[in-house]
Amino acid sequence: MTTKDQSLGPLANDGLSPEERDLFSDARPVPYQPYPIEVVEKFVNWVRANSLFMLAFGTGCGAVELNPLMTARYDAYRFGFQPRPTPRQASVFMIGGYASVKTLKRIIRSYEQMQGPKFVVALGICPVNGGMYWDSYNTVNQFDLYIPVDLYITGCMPRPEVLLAGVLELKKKIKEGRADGHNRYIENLDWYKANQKRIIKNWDMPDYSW
Amino acid sequence: MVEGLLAPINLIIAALGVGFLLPLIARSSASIARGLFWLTQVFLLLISSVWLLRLIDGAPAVEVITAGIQPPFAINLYFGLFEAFVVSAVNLSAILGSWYLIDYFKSRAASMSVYLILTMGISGMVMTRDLFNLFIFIEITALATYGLLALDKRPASLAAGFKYIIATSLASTFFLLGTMLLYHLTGTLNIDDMLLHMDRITGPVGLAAGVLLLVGVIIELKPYPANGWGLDVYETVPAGVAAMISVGVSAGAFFALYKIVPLLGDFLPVVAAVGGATFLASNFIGLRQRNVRRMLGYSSVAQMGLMTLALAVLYMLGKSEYVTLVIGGLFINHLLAKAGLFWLAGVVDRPRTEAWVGLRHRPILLVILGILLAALAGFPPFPGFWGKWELIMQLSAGELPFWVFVVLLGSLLEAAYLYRWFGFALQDDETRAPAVEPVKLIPVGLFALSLLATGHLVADWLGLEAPRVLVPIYMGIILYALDGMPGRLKALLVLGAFAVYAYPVVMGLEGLHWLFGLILLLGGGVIAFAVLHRSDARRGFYPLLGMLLFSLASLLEASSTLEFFFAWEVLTLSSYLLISMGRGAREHILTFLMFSLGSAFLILAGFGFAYGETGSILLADLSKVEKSATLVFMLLTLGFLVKAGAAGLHVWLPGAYSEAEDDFSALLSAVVGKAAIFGLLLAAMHLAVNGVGAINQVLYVVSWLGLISALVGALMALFQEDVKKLLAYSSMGQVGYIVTAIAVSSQLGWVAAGYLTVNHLLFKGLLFLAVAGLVYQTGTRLMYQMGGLIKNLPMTYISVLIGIIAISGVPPLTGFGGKWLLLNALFDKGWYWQAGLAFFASAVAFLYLFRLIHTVFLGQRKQAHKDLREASWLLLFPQILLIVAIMAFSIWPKLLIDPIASSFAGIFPEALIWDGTMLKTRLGYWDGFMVINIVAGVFLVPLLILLFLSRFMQIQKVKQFNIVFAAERPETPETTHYAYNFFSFYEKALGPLLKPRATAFWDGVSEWSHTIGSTLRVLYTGNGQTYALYVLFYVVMIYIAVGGMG
Amino acid sequence: MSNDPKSIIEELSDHYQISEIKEQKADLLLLKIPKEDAVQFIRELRDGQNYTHLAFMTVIDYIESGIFTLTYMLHNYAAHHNIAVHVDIDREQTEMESIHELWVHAATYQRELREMYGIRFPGSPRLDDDFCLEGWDEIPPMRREFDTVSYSRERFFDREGRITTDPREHMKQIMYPIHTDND
Amino acid sequence: MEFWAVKIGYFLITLGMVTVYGLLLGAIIARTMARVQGRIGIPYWQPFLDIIKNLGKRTAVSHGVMFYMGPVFRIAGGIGTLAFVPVIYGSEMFSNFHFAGDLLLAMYFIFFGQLGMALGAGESGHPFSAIGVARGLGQMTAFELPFVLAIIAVVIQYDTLSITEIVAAQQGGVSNWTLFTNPLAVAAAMLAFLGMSGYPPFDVFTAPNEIPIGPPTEYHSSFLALMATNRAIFASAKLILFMDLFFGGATGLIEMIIKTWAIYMVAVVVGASFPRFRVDQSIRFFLRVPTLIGIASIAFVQIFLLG
Repeated sequence: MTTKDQSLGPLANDGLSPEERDLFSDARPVPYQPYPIEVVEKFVNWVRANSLFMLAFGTGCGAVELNPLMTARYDAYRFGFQPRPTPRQASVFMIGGYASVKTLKRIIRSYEQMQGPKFVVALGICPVNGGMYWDSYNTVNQFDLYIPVDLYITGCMPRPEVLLAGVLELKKKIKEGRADGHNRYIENLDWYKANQKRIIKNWDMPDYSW
Repeated sequence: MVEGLLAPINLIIAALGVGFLLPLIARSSASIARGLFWLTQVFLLLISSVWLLRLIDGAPAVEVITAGIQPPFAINLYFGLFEAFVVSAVNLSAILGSWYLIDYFKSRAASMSVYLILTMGISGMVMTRDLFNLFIFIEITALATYGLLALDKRPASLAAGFKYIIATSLASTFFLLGTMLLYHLTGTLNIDDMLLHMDRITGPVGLAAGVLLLVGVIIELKPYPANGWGLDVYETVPAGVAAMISVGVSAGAFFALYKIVPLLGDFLPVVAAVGGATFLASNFIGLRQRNVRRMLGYSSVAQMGLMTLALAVLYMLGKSEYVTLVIGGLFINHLLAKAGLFWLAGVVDRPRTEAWVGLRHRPILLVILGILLAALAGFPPFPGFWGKWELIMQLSAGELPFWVFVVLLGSLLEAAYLYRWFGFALQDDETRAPAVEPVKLIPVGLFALSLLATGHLVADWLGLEAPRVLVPIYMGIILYALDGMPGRLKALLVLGAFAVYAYPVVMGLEGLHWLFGLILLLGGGVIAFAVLHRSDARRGFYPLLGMLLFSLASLLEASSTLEFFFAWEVLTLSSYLLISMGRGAREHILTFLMFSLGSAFLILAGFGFAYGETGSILLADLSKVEKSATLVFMLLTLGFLVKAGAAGLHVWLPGAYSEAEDDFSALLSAVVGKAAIFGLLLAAMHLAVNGVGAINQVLYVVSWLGLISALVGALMALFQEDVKKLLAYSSMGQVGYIVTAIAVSSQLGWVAAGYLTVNHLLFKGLLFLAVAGLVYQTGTRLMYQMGGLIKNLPMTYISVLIGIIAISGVPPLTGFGGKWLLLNALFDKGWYWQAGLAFFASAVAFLYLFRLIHTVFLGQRKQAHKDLREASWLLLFPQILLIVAIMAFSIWPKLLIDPIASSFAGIFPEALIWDGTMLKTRLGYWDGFMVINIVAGVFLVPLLILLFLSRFMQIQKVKQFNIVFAAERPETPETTHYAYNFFSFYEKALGPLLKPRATAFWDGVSEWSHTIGSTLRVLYTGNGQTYALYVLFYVVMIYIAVGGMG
Repeated sequence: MSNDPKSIIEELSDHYQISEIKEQKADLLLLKIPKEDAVQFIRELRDGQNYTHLAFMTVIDYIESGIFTLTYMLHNYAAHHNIAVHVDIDREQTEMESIHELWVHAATYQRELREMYGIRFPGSPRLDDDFCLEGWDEIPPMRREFDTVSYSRERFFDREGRITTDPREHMKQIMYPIHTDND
Repeated sequence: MEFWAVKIGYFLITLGMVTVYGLLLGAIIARTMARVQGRIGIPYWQPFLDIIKNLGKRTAVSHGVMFYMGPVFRIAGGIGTLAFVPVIYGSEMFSNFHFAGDLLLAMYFIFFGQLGMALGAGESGHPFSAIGVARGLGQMTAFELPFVLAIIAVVIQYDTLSITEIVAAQQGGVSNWTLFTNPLAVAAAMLAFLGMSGYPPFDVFTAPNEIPIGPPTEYHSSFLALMATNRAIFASAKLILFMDLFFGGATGLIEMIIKTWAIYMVAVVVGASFPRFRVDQSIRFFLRVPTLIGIASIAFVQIFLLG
């Protein structure tokens, strides 16, 4: 089942000093294929949609709108949506509003450390076009240049109801098998990496943070 | 003509004549004088030794009365076996001593003659049977000594000589007065005649006479506190002279005492007290000494005190037939060792003990020093060992526990300062190795060899099968002779010889001995195999290893307490020396030795009291002890508990186990430590099973002690950063369980003890060997400097993994069986509280075990360890054997439990029932075979499921740095590896419970001992007049003491 | 020693060239001091006058006058009084004596000022380490000559279709038309 | 052979049942907690979906052999513990492999999974895993003491180490339960149970915000699924052990479900009402009052029950 495309060779990891290079893995990720049996794939997609583990990483000011989602008023647990403290176990990455260059670096690391299939939801107007920070020296304007986004929820800030609607929309997308950000990222890894490295000047981590 | 020349009287005449002629001849030709001096000495030695041989062959003793006139106007000599022996020894020391004085005598012809006269005086003191003659010879000796001191012409010598002459003059005055009074009472001066008229020596006059006579001689022996005058001497004169004073003069004086003791029947307790006080006080003061010669001086005085004590006590008890063995042994031991040490002090010529560092790099010198010190400290096989053994036996038999205590305490103190000195000599500092002319070592070496030879002779004479008992020693000597060979060859030789020797030994044993034969010998052999991994020569290691392994065999073969104790002491000595080879062991070896000796002495006392009751030294006859069974059992148990590292008595253990060389640590913890368990079981088997006296209460206390050790060991192990220290504390804890199991004293308990012992051997050998490989590869013992080594040392990792599962008691490996048996035994006995504590201790043990494996093998690997290789296969091979054993015993516990149960068969009612593979007790049941199968099943099925699922996942192998690190990248492995102070919160939680109380207590004991030493020394003002006054006071005190008795 | 801030300043005026004294609020006094005397003066306030706390330090960019005005905000706990010490430094020769020896935490402020304005404080610990920015290689972003809009356009690529409005006008027209009357 | 086939078959049934029950119990507890907070909470099938979702993950990373085997050790520990505890008294089907060993075996086997998990987490190289393990193990030693004391009291009381016999001795009415015959032991054991179940105030070893859920912080995908399954099995096994020792065991499935749920609720209710202890505080807590109660329970048995 695991078809590893090694034609492109391992990653260069040239942001690291030579001594540091063998501390990190330099393997190149490969996209996964759907399950050979379609029913299984559909079933699993349904399950994935109903078991959304969100990475609890407040990347921007919008993260403050995520907390009410878990309270009695909105109770996102009903929809199988729950926070998870480590990227390893999470499947949904909520980008909480604007992303500064410095945060973007951490977002990339965390995103790459999540295990596929994984989904990205960007909330607020800032990830879309920079929002009120459009002219900042420090805030990215088009978030999807760096990370594949499955769903944008716009607004400054979007209220929890909107977020909830977004979650439901995401579930629909997953069920239909259209949330393919994970594979898109890996298939276009070089493009994404070039974009990322253009703005992140001190790239002192491996090219792909396993 | 020849016969005439050889007449004993010539010992006096020749020395005297040449002595007076020498100064004259020296004026004309110094070289002729020197030639004559040597010739005379040789002649003296010749006479005495020829006579010694003749007397040994059974020739009658010679009585010499000169000039046909009766004493006191002529000389009356008696030359029997003892006399010949002592005179020969003195002459030998004199001639060998003058070897060291060649340069000294070149400029001092007069000294040569005084030296001769001194020898003559001593011979006279030994030989004469006439009190007045004795007085004369005492005077001659004293004057000659003074002469030697005065001719040295240095202010210090002069001052010392002055004090000396004042005191000895006083002494001889008293002696003369006493002689007069006795003559008045008995009308004779001959000791033998006086003995015939003992009945006349009565009343106040008789008393005064006795006291004066006694005091006269005793003062010569420098009793504490009236001995301040005698000690400067050792420091100031050349080593050869000091040796002569220490050995020769004291020998003469002591022989004089020996002669007059029969006259002093009533005063014997006082004499004993004088000896005992001197022995103890001098050794206390010796602790404070940093000057080698002064220290040796105190040791001399102490030895004289011990001999005085022994002599008096043996006469008191009417056991004069043991005088030969006890006094003879102690005497020859003292003579050879002390003379040798003084000479050595002269050869090395470093006044301070601290300055002796670097001797390690002069192997011959070190070996000689080692032999002499071992002899002096009473280690086997030297004559002092036999003497002390018999002395303790007789003291115990005579129901004199106080004196037993004094003798043992004094000996312990003496060993403390002697071995502190040796510790300096063992220090590794090549730049400070002394330069010594080999020729100078001949006499010392000769004495060292004589000590070995006499040791053998005494053993032979005692009727022991000397070659068998002494086999560890001979192995040591033989291997030492072969020490030039390549390391691995020597290792193979040791192992081969051991295998050949041990196989029939094990085959010939049965019961408990057989079980421990397997544990100690088979286990020892397997673990000792690991020494092969080092290819360097390891000078000195293999002889000592041979000695150690063979002494284990001897321990098992021992049928009498004497043989047992002999082997035990050899084991102690060889482990001490082996530990001292560790690089950082210096600080810990003295503690190790002190506790080991303390333990040995407790055992000795125990054996002594057993002998006292039954009159037998057979081990089997220990079970006949009834009246003093509690005492004997307590002493033996305490002794063995010290070696088992029970809480409070464990302070020696961590240092010794961790600082010994890495492969030896395994042997030390896994095998040598088990000797104590063997001893405990032996003692319990013979004494505790009957439950006489208060033994059950003792066992109850022991059960708590064992578990407290288990808990303390586990808690201390939590906080160690040093991987070997962790294992050392772990050993302490695990042995604690064994001790408790023994204390349960039922079939379940002892089977548990045997099971735990075997298991501890397996897993601790495994862990120590694995750690040895680890330390060897990484070059560090600190766990936080390691990490992530599983990929580099996978086999070692598996060893440690199996080891910790076996230790922690997690099913299905062997550890659980031990815990199950132990807890069942405790429940069965009704010791519920102990069971709770045992549980808790084993849970705490789980913590340090995880830390061991985590911080070393898991977590982040340091960049420096990137290219480390797996440990040598020679080191892994014994580990594999041990793993195989653990696995086999895990699958078939019956393999292990059946033999253990059979070795205790018939002692207790059966409490273990086999039902197929199921083991049942009154309370519970356990089917080890089934458990391991079930566990294998529940482990393998999920594993297969996971492997299947893995086919549908792309599992990427990543490095340890590919972690979620709060979205950051880890900085360096050092900062990412959580290892240092791993259980700091536990320390915080338990707080004051974890203070090192035992260490503080023993530090206190050491401190107090030194303080006592200082306090006792306050009396020494250095002022001659004060010393003279002390002598007078002393006489008065003795008079009062004796009068009070009368 | 008087607790009254004014008398303190008067007292210190004998030794220091204090100018532009202004009592902003009851508990805040502004003053200016020449660059050379500044650290000595602050030390005097700290040790002699009980202004033991450095609340913050910051800088104002007067690009028109070609100066940076450093502000040290000192606080007196006993009197609950603040003194803001202004120090003018040249915008081109941006160097100032460090006060990290007076307050350890000043080093952090100085790192920030170094990063955001390019002011150097020789001797201040870890001065050149990254503070907020990582791997910044342009002119310091808070200096007023730094053109943040073109930087953003060049780097972060405006998304097509974005509309920018003046917030004030936008609010007036769309969101809150009623309020415009009362404004 | 046939004996084994039957036994294994029965055990598989028990195992499946217990797994389902354990997962459902988790959902029930979560819903109960949600109701307390005024929420509806997760659907009942959420734990199952989570496990399937994790099994359905398509990528994973492995830090090494021990990392890979850690969850296997863990689940083996859980299944093994269940295997050595009889679930329903008097039922051949639900008695598992209790005949392989007694109470001591079950108690020591609890460590098996902990050790394997700790090793796996250790190899991940994550410092938070190690910190979590250190804290967890440290706390475990502390609550082990009152637990063991309580068990000793029970063993003295019934004079046997066999779990079945302990249950048998409690049959014949509520008043025969250890809960009523030896309340001190039960008190000590239940306090220990609070620590064992990892709810507040004793949840510092998984502290999600400080050391992201501690030991399993690097685990994901199928590994996590195995661990979640084990959580259900292991928790149930422990509950069943407690039920057997202290609450009269169970003679039927319904009784078992009610009793174990009730025992679990103790930890949940306490957990819902308390903030978190630091690990040294929880160690000290367990070594004080619960230990004293444990000691008192042994004394109680020795004095009053045995005379």
